[in-house]
Amino acid sequence: MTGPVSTAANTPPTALTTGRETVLEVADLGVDIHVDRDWVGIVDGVDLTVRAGETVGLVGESGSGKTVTSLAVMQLLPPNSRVRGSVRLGGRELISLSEGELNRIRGVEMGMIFQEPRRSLNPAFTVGDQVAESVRRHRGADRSKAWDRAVELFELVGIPDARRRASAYPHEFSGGMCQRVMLAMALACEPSLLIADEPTTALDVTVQRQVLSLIGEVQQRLGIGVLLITHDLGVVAEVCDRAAVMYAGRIVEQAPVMELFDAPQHPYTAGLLHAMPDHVRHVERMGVIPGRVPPPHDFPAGCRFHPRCPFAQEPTCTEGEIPLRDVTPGHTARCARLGDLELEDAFYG
Amino acid sequence: MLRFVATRLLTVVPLLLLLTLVVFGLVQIAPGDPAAIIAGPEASPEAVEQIRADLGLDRPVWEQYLSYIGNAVQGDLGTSYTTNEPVTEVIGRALPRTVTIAVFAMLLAVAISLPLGVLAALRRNRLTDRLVTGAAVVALAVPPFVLAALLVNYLALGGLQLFPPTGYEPLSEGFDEWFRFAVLPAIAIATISLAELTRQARGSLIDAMEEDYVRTARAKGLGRWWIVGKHAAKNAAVPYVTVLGLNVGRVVGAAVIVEAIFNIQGFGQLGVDAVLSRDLPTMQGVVLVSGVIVLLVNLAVDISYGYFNPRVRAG
Amino acid sequence: GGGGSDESPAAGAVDDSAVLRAGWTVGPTSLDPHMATAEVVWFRFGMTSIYDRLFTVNAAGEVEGMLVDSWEYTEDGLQLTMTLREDVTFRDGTPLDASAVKLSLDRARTQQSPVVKARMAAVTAVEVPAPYEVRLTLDGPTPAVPYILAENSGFILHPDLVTSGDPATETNGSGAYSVESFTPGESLVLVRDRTDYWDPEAAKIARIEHRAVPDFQAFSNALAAGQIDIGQFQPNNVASIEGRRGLQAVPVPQGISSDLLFNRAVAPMDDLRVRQAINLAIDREAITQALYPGSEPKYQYYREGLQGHDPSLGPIGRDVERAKALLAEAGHPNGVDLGEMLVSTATTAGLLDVVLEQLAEVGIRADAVTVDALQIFPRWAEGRSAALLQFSSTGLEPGAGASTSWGPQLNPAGTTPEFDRILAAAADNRLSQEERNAGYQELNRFLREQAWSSPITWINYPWVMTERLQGFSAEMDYATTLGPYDFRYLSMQADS
Amino acid sequence: MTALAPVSAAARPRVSYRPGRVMRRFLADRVGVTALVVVLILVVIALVSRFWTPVDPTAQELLDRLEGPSSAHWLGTDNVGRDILSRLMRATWTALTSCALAVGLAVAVGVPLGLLAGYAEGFLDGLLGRISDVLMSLPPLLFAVAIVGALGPSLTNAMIAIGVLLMPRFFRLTRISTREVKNEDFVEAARASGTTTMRILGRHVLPNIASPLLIQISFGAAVAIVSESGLSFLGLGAQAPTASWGSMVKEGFDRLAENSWSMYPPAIMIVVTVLVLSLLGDGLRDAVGRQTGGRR
Amino acid sequence: MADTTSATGSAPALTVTGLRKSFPAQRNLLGRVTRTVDAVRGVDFEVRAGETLALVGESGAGKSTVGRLVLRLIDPDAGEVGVLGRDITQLAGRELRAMRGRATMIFQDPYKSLDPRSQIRHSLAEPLIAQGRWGRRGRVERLGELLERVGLAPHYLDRFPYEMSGGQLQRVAVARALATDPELVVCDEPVAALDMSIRSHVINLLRDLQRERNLAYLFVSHDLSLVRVIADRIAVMRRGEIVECRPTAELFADPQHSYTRELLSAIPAAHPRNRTFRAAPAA
Ligand SMILES: Nc1ncnc2c1ncn2[C@@H]1O[C@H](COP(=O)(O)OP(=O)(O)OP(=O)(O)O)[C@@H](O)[C@H]1O
Ligand SMILES: Nc1ncnc2c1ncn2[C@@H]1O[C@H](COP(=O)(O)OP(=O)(O)OP(=O)(O)O)[C@@H](O)[C@H]1O
Ligand SMILES: [Mg+2]
Ligand SMILES: [Mg+2]
Ligand code: NI
Repeated sequence: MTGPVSTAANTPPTALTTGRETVLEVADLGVDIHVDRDWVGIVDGVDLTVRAGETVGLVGESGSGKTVTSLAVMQLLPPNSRVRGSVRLGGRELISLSEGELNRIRGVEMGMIFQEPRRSLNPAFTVGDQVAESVRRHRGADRSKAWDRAVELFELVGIPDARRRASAYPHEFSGGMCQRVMLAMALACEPSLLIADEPTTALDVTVQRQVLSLIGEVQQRLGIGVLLITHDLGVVAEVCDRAAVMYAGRIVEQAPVMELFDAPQHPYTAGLLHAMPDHVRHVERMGVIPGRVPPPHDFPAGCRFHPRCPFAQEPTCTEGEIPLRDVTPGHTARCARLGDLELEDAFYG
Repeated sequence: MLRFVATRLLTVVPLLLLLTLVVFGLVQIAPGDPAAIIAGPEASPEAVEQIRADLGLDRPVWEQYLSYIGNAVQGDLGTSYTTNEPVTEVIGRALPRTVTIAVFAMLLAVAISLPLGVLAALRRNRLTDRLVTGAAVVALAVPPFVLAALLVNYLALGGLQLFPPTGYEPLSEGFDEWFRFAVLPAIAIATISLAELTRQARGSLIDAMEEDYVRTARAKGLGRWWIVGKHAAKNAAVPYVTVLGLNVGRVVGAAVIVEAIFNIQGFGQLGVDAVLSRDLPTMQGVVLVSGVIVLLVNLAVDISYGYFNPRVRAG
Repeated sequence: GGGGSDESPAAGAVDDSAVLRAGWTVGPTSLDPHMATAEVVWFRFGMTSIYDRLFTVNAAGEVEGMLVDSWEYTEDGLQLTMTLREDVTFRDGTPLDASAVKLSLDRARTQQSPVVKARMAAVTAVEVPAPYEVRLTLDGPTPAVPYILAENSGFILHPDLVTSGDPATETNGSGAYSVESFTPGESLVLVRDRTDYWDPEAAKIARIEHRAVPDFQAFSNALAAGQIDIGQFQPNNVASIEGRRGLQAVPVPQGISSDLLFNRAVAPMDDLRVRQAINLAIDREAITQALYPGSEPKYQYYREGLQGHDPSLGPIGRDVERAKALLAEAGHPNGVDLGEMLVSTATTAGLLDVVLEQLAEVGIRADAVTVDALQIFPRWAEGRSAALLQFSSTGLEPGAGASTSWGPQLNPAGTTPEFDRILAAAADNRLSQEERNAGYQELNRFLREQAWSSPITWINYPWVMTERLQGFSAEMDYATTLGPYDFRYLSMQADS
Repeated sequence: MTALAPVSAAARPRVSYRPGRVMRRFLADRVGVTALVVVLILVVIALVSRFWTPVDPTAQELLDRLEGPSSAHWLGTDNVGRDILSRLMRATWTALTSCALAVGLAVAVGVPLGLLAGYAEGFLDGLLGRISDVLMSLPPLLFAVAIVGALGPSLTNAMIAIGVLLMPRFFRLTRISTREVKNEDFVEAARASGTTTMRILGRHVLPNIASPLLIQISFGAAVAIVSESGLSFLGLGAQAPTASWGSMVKEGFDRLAENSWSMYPPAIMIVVTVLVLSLLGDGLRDAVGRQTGGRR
Repeated sequence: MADTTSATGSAPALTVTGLRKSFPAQRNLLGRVTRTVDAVRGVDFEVRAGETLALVGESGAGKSTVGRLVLRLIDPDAGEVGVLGRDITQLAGRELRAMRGRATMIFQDPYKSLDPRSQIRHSLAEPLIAQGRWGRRGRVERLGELLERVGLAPHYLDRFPYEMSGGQLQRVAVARALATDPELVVCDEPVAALDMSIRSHVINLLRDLQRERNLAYLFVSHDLSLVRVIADRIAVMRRGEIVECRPTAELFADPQHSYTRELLSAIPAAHPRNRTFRAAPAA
């Protein structure tokens, strides 16, 4: 096993975040899903950009629409759904493409890894086969070439004894190893964008560290953009360059990580940060956000967070559309009372 | 894999033993004196006694059981009370008829259910799907004997007379001849299995298509047919093959009635006759052999899991 | 002499190479005529074409010699001397002589067997006084022995087969046919393989295939589809098949009837009035018309035209009131439960329903228990059931028939001294035909008075066959007693 | 901070346990509701036939046998001149009661044994499991024929045979479901708070296996109807004069050439009954959601 | 090498010595066990009244197994478990049941640990019925009080689990665990299945209750940052053994065992400034 060494730790990140071309540009993305004879808006008005070499975090509680957003980017939503807005990958609009055209993009220009690596691998085929398959389909390589490439990829993602392990089945692998396989698969055709949907949620902390470091390493080496979905602000703090906070199907705040952690502008972001266990601050009590995330058919009007927000005011927060406003360049937030709130200590009941 | 097959083979042994016990027990609960049956209606009590002794029926039950098993292992299932032939011979005569028809029926069921099921799964909730699943549900409700009666009435008698209404010709008489006789019984026997397999093919394919790994495959940019044919199919095969195995028993069961209607002196008919005439050794033999066949088929199914699903190979 | 009739429906050129396919509901399970479990099954399933018998029975129910040229009883009726034909040989030229006959008869009467041994019980010794003369010693002056020797007991096997062969799987007889293939319980294929058969009138068909078709509907389907050439039909279904694809139907009044037999040993059947009430409850005319069209209601124990029939015995009409009165008199004013009524699986479809309903209308209830045809007699003999709904055959000779019909197998209650006396007086070979007839008539009246059973219908079986078949009629040997089962004189018309 | 457990586990809807929603979803399923209505109609027909039929179902008009439909006999008469419609109604009673008894027997034996085996595991579980494997490996109808052959043909024995035939289904289902429920946290929680085994079985295990059981009962009933009619067709089930669909089909089939009509009404009844029972099962299954234990 | 002494001087609520448990991992054809997993291999520790001992370690280390052994939901192969002064491994029947009123458990996933078919009322009443110490009327009253104590309105008693959020349910689970006034509560990852905004509610509740009733917690968790906040002492488990057991501050300041160090270094930072895996971004 490769240790959790982070070789890229010394590379100045600024060079990566700026100046590189935009890989993914999501604008005003909306997703409705048909449930019980009704269209329910799950996600709407989502804007996101990912540049080459950059890691963008998408963070939010369960049910906030992170997975749906990522699937919309991949155009992998279930058939009972419809998408609005625009998803441009390397400048090319994906929304209008046919399935055949998408198949030439998925796995080639963008790859994705999922939360439960074991379930996401086909139990009936060897891991090598599943990686080589991608290569064969997209690169037209013959069987043995593709296999060699798979082994090479396994070495890249740090699977020891790669040639032998390539002919093992997923159930013979641990969760962390499976996630490495998934990563190898996603990287098989050297995509420019990698979407990782809670890639480490099911893994042990030590393994999580390895996988996250690995993603970072590969990203540096290949210069790809990463959209990292997580519910864990710790992960965001560790590996992301920028992060977007999602609540009830909308992005409520988006900022470079430093700024997000130092000066959150939206009460929800602040609440989440306060709810992170902190051994210094939380000697007595931990910060809490009252209430719970509403289900999509129950999204309130106005600010969707207002029923839980200690600062909510009528009618400022309860009516109309609240736009995403700029705080500083690159930092936006969707709060009606943006700027006039003292967020520190608001969540210690 | 070899080890896997070997362990699977071994698990069948206790099942076989239990099977013989069930079969033997079945005969023990049967009232009536086998010796009197063999002796015939007009025999004297001494004659009956003599026969009882000859058959060893005066020995304790467990002794009879042990010798039954001992003989069965050597391929001796006793002697038919009615024809005085070795039961193995009687079964050997009847079995091929049923087996050829049953195999035909299963092939029919598989050959039709696979494309239909796949089609329905891929056109889920659309017209094709509704037609296929609707037809399957209805077909599932038609008992083989009703279907057989209809087939006889409309295709064999009536104006059409396409196929002979009764009888059987072995394959050795030529495929055409065999086919003419086998086709109607095979359809009657196959239909329920066909319907169930269609539903299963559809259901397991749909299930497989909803698995996470299919999403992964789509994320890799693989084409729909590739995903269906490779990723979903191999996983969907497990429940399908399971149901296929379970249907072997059903097909043999259906043969019981269908053979009576078509007057095929097959395995089912043999069983019914043996039961009706209290030909206990034959009855035992029929139940035993059919049980063994089904067990072996299920064993094959089990072993096939090893191919379709590498996880089970680990044991 | 042969009983073959030439009054065939259509006469034409005979096809000497014809194949005849016959269907039966049951097939025998071995080829050994002596080991028959049901005589008629073996008899009709080709056995008559393979072996010859000592006697035969014509349509009038009279015994005639077949291998036997002439026969006579001694004065005391205790010995029967038979003189054989001298022109009969087996296939290998071995003459069918008295020693061969003795060998077969001794086997038949001594070998442990389901039926035949018991049937031969009257014969206590077989001697060969001359090369073509056989003398049987009898245990009483019974007239039945020639009749018995007209059935399975009288089949003569090749001496080699008796001494060193296995008659269950091999055959060797003096008939014109030998076995091409045999599958127990299923089929028997016979081929004519000798031209020197002693009766030149016989064996006009080259090949006979017998097949068992147990399911009734399958049977009629097979006939309708031309898969078999001849078969005995159920009376109430013949209308459907007649006239189809060159089929003809020939009704044959066989000596077979549907009867409801009683077990007089158990209550309430031990009461004459209950038995009479049952007799009065049954509507024989309606049953016959509905389920056995073309047949005759059965009111007495011997059929018109055969020995023992008594024209003075009139019909038994249905009389619900009297039946109820009788029941009340017997102490069952609210009706009576008979208990178990056994029914054979071979009983005509619907008969049971009708009988139960008609009994129910006078207040008689019974639990029907269906039992396989092969097991029903042992079950009945156990004596626990009250009644038995079954086919019964009169038998070739009234005396022999009576002792079987009312013997322990079919009559668990046993006989009475009165019955034995009447039977013994009638069944005596020293009497003349007329004297015996009068005796059997008395037996007939006794049974009806005592209501030992409830006769229902004499079945006139329609035989359905291809129009090409010739020589089949109600006047064939055995036709009116056992059934037209001796196929030796049938022939097929050549295709025109 | 990290949380290794998948967060979405809490968000994933567990549809199978929402009683109110199950009912609502079932009622929204038009096919399932129709099937239920037809089943109820059949039950009503069966009950009514105990007291009233258009004509006495046993009354015979021997000379008017095998008639086609007429105003006196809407579905004609059978082989011995009985009213087919009335017999069909009476046969509905026969079918439903024998089906209920067979399924009842199977449930009464299979479920307790399944609970026992599932909860106890170990040797008993292995033995019972193997026995059920063997019973399942016997071709169903042939096995039923053998049991009836051993016991003697009668409707009761046919029901016993079918009950024995169905037993392994209920046994297996209960065993697997019990196993699954047994390992659920809420059962462990109940044990942790000192709840007795009997109470756990009664309050937690049974209610939680109720819906798969109900579904299986529906399918089992369909199997019972098919088997009963098959056995009656062979003459091994209902005995005269009891009216049974299977024997009525057989009677009709035997008279095919004379009267090709009388076979159809009972055949249609069988098909419809089996159809609605399996549709009902399908409907229930869909309403309850994907079930554990239903698939191997 | 595990340090089993506790910091505070109060009486031990739980003393575990030499605890062992292995599970069958593979059986042969005859059902005989051919391979076993040693889930717990000789574990000793103690938890004092009012104290929280956290059990941390990687998945499969045996943490939950220890929790279940402690309450004797499974039988240990060897070792002693002193719960409130009695060896629970020696108890049976009535005594064991009574003990289960005094030492209770909270499970990870409230959706799974509450019977989905029972109303909250029934789930909550279950331990009371099992202990049989409260009459029918007393029970009804007590249920309301319990809910109130965990911050839920009494009308929730008539709800089904699916009608409630995970956080609410976990509070119900806490109420159930406290229903019989226990002295020891085993918490098996009680907040791991909860969303971060809810998690702190439950943690706060647990801490309040502990202070109120001087409860002893055996707190099983993966989450080291959380454990750092709430535990008095931490026992690090690895492959069935406790490799290190020390007061929280000490352990974080000066981890002795290499595995502990590995574990600590894998905790993601709470702020991007303190990154350890990757270079910090520009402010
Ligand atoms: N196929 C679907 N049909 C109906 N609703 C759906 C579907 N997929 C997602 N949803 C709903 O959309 C909302 C957002 O779901 P999504 O999976 O994107 O959340 P998430 O942020 O990824 O949460 P988690 O952290 O649990 O993964 C949820 O309320 C979910 O119930
Ligand atoms: N009932 C059981 N049967 C067989 N093996 C078991 C059983 N329970 C636990 N194990 C095994 O014992 C070991 C320890 O399991 P345990 O659940 O205690 O770990 P854990 O530390 O709680 O892990 P996690 O963090 O994943 O909950 C594991 O290898 C597990 O597979
Ligand atoms: Mg998600
Ligand atoms: Mg655990
Ligand atoms: Ni707000």
